Amino acid sequence: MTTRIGVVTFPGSLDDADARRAVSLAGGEAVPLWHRDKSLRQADAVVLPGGFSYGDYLRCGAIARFSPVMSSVLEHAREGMPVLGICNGFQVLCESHLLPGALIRNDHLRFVCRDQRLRVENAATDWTADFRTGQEITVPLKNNDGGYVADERTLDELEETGRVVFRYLDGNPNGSRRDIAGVTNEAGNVVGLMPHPEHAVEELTGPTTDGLSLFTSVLKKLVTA
Amino acid sequence: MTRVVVEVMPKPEILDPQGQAVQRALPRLGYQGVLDVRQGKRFELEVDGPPNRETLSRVEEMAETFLANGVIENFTVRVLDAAGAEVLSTDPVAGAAAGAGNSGTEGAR
Amino acid sequence: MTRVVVEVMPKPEILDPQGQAVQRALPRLGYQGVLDVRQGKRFELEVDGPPNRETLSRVEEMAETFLANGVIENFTVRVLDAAGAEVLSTDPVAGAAAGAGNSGTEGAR
Amino acid sequence: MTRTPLDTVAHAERTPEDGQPWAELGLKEDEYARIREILGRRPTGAELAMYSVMWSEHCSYKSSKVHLRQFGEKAPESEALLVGIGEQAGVVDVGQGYAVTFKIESHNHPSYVEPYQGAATGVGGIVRDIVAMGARPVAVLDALRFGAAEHPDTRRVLPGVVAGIGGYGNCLGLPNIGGETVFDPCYQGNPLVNALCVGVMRHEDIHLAKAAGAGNKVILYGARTGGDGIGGASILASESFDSDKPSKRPSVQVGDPFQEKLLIECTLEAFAEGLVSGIQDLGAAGLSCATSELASNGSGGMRVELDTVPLRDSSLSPEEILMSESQERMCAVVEPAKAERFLAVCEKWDVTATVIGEVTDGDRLEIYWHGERIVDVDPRTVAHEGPVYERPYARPTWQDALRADSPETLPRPRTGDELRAAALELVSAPNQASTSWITDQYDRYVLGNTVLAQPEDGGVIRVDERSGLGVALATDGNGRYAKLDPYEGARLALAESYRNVAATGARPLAVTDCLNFGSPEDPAAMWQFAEACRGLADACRELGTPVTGGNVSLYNQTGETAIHPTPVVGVLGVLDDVSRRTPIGFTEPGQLVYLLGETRAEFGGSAWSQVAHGHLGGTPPAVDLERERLLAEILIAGSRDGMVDAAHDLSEGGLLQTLVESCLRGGNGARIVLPDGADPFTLLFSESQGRAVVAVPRSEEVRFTEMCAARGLPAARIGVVDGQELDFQGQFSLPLDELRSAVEGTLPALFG
Ligand SMILES: Nc1ncnc2c1ncn2[C@@H]1O[C@H](COP(=O)(O)OP(=O)(O)O)[C@@H](O)[C@H]1O
Ligand SMILES: [Mg+2]
Repeated sequence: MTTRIGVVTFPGSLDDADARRAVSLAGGEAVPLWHRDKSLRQADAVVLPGGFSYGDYLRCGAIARFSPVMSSVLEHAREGMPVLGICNGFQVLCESHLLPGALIRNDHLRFVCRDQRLRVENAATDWTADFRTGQEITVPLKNNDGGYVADERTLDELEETGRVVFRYLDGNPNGSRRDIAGVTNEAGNVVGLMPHPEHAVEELTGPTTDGLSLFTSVLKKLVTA
Repeated sequence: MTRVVVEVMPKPEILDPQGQAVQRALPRLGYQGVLDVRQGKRFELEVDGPPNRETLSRVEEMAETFLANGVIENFTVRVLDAAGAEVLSTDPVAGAAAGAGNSGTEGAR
Repeated sequence: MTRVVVEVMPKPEILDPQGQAVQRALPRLGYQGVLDVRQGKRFELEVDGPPNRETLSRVEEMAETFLANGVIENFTVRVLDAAGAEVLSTDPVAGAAAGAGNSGTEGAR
Repeated sequence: MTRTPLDTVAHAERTPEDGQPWAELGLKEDEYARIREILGRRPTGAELAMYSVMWSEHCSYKSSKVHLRQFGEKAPESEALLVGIGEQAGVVDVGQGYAVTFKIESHNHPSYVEPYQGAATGVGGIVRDIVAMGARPVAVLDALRFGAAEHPDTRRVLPGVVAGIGGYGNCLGLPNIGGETVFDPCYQGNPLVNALCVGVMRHEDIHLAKAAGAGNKVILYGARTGGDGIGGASILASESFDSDKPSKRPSVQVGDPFQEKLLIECTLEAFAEGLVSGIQDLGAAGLSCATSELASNGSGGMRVELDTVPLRDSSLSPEEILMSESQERMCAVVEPAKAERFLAVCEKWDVTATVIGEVTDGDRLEIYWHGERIVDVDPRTVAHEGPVYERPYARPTWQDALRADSPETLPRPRTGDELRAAALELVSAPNQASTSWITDQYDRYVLGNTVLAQPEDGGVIRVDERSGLGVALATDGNGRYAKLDPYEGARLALAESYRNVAATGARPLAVTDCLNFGSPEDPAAMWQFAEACRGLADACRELGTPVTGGNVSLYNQTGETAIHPTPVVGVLGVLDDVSRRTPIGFTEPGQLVYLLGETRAEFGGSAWSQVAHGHLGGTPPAVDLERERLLAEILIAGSRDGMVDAAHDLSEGGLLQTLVESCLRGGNGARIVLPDGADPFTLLFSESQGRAVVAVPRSEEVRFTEMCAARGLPAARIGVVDGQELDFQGQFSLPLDELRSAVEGTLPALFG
C-alpha cells in the first residue's frame, strides 16, 4: 500500500500541483485536500503548499489558518502526524502557532525569486532524515514575506534545542533573524520552511533535485513507523 | 451602526523593515530630522450596534484573534461616535497584554 | 522631539481588496455584523522639533509626496504631545485635496 | 438627492432635441449623427455611453483597422492555425491534441499614471483574455520600455511597474518566462508596458465568445462593479443627477489578483463541466463591450436587467455601470438547466455570480433599469459597425536626413585597450546590462513546468509531462531600428523574436504583436504605423508564421513628440520534447564555439552607436528572412539531434554581448580567435542579422559542420570554452568576475 500524503488547496494556493508532483516522484500517493473539508482523507502526512492563500491580504496565512481543514491538521499534528509547510504553508503554521515565530516583509521590500543555497541543520526531523546534518543544498526561494522573526528568547531556545532545520547560505535573502530558513516543533513532526523543495525535484525544471529528499524522508518514516 | 478603528503596530522589539525603509528613504528625498519611523496597519470597521463597551470588546476579540498577530504586533481599538470623536478605546496596557497573550500559546479555534 | 502619526487610507471610491478579504473572512470566524472594512496604513514618526504648525506641515509634505500615493489614497497627519494627546492635525478636507492634487500630474521629484 | 427623469428609450423619443455631451465623450459630430441615423432617434444617455466607448480608438481600432487587415489578407497558409485574428486571442495547434492561445496587450498610459496598479491590471486583463478562450494560462512575459535610466521619473515608474507585474503575476501563480527591458529618452512620459500571456487547452475545449440560444442565462461573475475608469460617463451622470452627488470617480483601477485567481479556477471548472455556452471577459468598456459583443456574435438578441448588477458603489448611474472598467469580472452565457450548477461552481470558489439577463429570440440588445428600457439597439452597430478611418499619412520630412546621418563617420575603438573599454561600457550600459534586478522579482518556478526562463533567449514551458511536448516564447522589438525605417523595423522585430525562439530549439509557429505608436492624427506617426503593419504582414508571410492577434496602442506621445515607433513582436514555437531544449550558457570547458551567419559592418541604430556616441542615424541592419529561416532550421536540427550544447542569437550589442551572456550564464570563459583579416571592431560590435553563436561538443563537430555546409549556412569556428576569462586573442581579455560585477551592478545602482 502506498503512503498517502495530503496536499491542501486553499483559495490562492499556487504550488499545490507542484507539491503533489513531488510526492508522486518520491513514490508516495498525493491526496488533494480542500480547505472547506475537515476530512484529511486518510492521509498519513500533510503538506501545506506555497502560494498566496486569500491573496496574502491582512497577513500571509492569517485567513487560511481558520479554514476547516486546518482544525483537523492541527489536531493530527499534535498527535504526531508529519506536517510540512512550504512558504505560504510555513506562514500558515506560524499563524496557527504550530510553529513559533512569524514571517514578515522581506527587508528589501521586494519579492525575490532565486536559487538559494541552504545548510541542513537538523537531519533528524520527519522531513529531513534523508539529508545529512551539515549538508548543503540548493532549492528555489520565492517570496515577499520571508523574514523569519521571533523574540530573542524564542530564537535562543530554537538554537539550543536544534529546532532550526534549514539556514540560508551565501547571503541572507530577506532579513530572517539568524539566517533561519526553516524550523521544526519540539517533536520534529512539523516542519516549516520558506524555500521551495517541491521546485527542485526534476533535472529539467529545477536547479537541482535536492528537494526530493524532504518527500522521501517522510515516506520512509511512515513506512517504518 | 458604529465606526470602529483598529490600529495594529509592530511590537517595539520586532524588526520593522517597512518603517526602516521609509526612514532610510526620507533623507534622500530631502526630509531631514526624522529619527524613527514605524509602519503598521489601520482598519476602519463599520459595525452593527451602538458605540458601547460591548461593541468595543467584540472588536477587541477580533483584533486579538485575527486582525493582529500577537507574536509580532500590538493593537488598539477605538470606538468613534457619529461625529468621528473617540468615545471608548482599549486600555493600552490591557490591549498590549491581550496582544501578547496569544503569543505562542493559542491554538485552534 | 515630537511624535507624529500619519494615517493613510484608500480613497473611498477605490477598490480595497485587503479590506474586502478581511470583511469576507470575519463571518467564517464567527464574527457577524461587520458591514464594511477598509484597510490602510499607519505610520508613527519621531520628528526633530516642537509639536507646532511647522512640524505638521513638514510631515504633511512628506505624506503627500511619499507616504501616501495621492492617486489612490488620502491621508491625515496628527501631531501628538508628550502625553500622546493630539495637539494639531491636518484639516481633513485639505488633506484629501492635497492627496488628490498630485493625481496624474505628479512627475519627477 | 433628486433625480431628473431617467433617460429611457421612450423619453429619448419624446425629446429629440435634448442636447447631449457627445463631444465630451470623445465622439465626432459625424459619429454622433451616424448614431442618430442608426437608431432613428437620439440615443439615450446609456446608449450614448455604449456607443462612445465602443467606437473609441481603443475598442474600435478605427484608425488602425484598414492597415491591420493585411495580417489576415497576407496571412501565410498555416495548418497550425485553429482560430485566427478577430477572436479574443488566436489559437494554434501544437500537436498531440493540444492547442495554445497567446496574446500581447499594452497598458502604457495607466502605468505612467500609477505604475504599480497600471502594470498589475495590464497583466490581469491579458490573462482574462486567455481564460475566456477556455485555456489554462501557463506563463506570462513582459516587454517594458522606460525613459532614460538615469532620469528621476524612471525611478518612480520602473520599480512600480516591475512590482506591479510581479505582484499580480506572482499572486496568480503564473511563471514569468521572458520579456524585454529597454531605456530610451523617447519613452519618458510614455513608458510602454506590454504583457503577454500564453494558455493551453485541448482542441475540444476551444470556446468562442457568443451568446446563442434563446432563454440562455447571462451571468456576470467576479468582482463587484465600481466606478473605475469611467471619467467619461461621469459627464453623463452629472447631467442626470444633482451636483451634490458624490461624483468623484477613481481615475485609476486597482487590481485584485486573488479575485482573478479565483475567477480563473472557477471559469476553468465551469468549462470542464460543460456549463458554458459563451463567455467574454470584461476589459475596456466593461459591460458595454461584453453585452454587445456576446449578443452580436450570437444568433439572437439579449435582454439585461442592469439594476441586478452587484455594485461596490451604490451611487453609480446606469450609464456608469455600462462603462465601468472594474477589473476581475467575466460574463458567461449558460443554458437555463445548467445555471444552477454554474452558480454552485462560483460559490465553491467564493466568486459572486448574478444572473443579469438572458438571450432572446429577437436581434436587439435591450437593457432595463428598474423595469424601464434604457437601451434598445442592434448590438452589431455597437460592436462591429464603428467608424473606420483612412487617416492621411506621409513619410516625415526628417526621414531622409536621419537616414543620411550614417554612423560610418563615428570614431571607433582600434587598439586592444580601446576595444576593451568600449566593450565594458557597452555590456554594462542599462540596455545591455543584466535585468536580474527586475526578473528576480518574478516567480519563474511556479507550476513546475518552466524549462527555460530569463535570461535565456526564449522562455520554454512544458505542456505535457509524459510526452515532453512544450512551447517556447520570446518578445522583441527595436524602436531605434523602426525609427530609421519602420517597414524594416517591424521585419527586424519579427526576425529577432523568431531567432530567439529557434535558438531554444523550438519550431516557430505563430505571431502576436503589440503596435505602440504616436498619434494617428499626425500623418508622420500614421505613416510609421502603416509601414510597420506592411512590414510585419510581409515578413509573417515570408516566414510562414501568421499573426493570430495582438493589440494597438496609439497616442503614445508627449505634446508633439512621439515615441519611437515600437512594434513589439511575440513569437510562439513548439518543441516536441522539451528535454532537447538548448540553453544559452557555456557549461562545459572544451565546447567549441561557432559563429553562424555573416557579419557586415552594420551600425545604424546599434547599441554601440547609442552607448558610445548617443547617436541614432543611418539605416538599420539588412533583413534576410530566407537566411533567418535557414539559421532556425540549423538551430532546431542541432537541438533535436544533440549536436549543440548551447545556442545564443546575436542581436543588440552583437557578438560581444552574446559571448558575454553565454559565458556568465554558464560560468565558463572562452578563448576567442578572430578569423584572419577580420576587423575586430566590426566583428564584435556589428548588429548584422541572421547570426547565432553555438557551443558544439567536440564529438559532434564534424556532423554539425557538415550539416551547415550542406545547407549553405556559413559557420566559423571562433574559439573554445575554457577558463574564467573571456579572451579575445591578441586584443584584450575580460575576467568573468569583472564582467559579472559590471553587468550585474548597473540596475541595482540605479534602482536598488
Ligand atoms: N522585463 C523583463 N521580464 C522578463 N524577462 C526579461 C525582461 N527584460 C529582459 N528579460 C529577459 O532577459 C534576457 C535578456 O534580454 P534581451 O537582451 O532583450 O534578450 P534578447 O536580446 O535575446 O531578446 C532575456 O531572457 C529576456 O527574456
Ligand atoms: Mg536573444
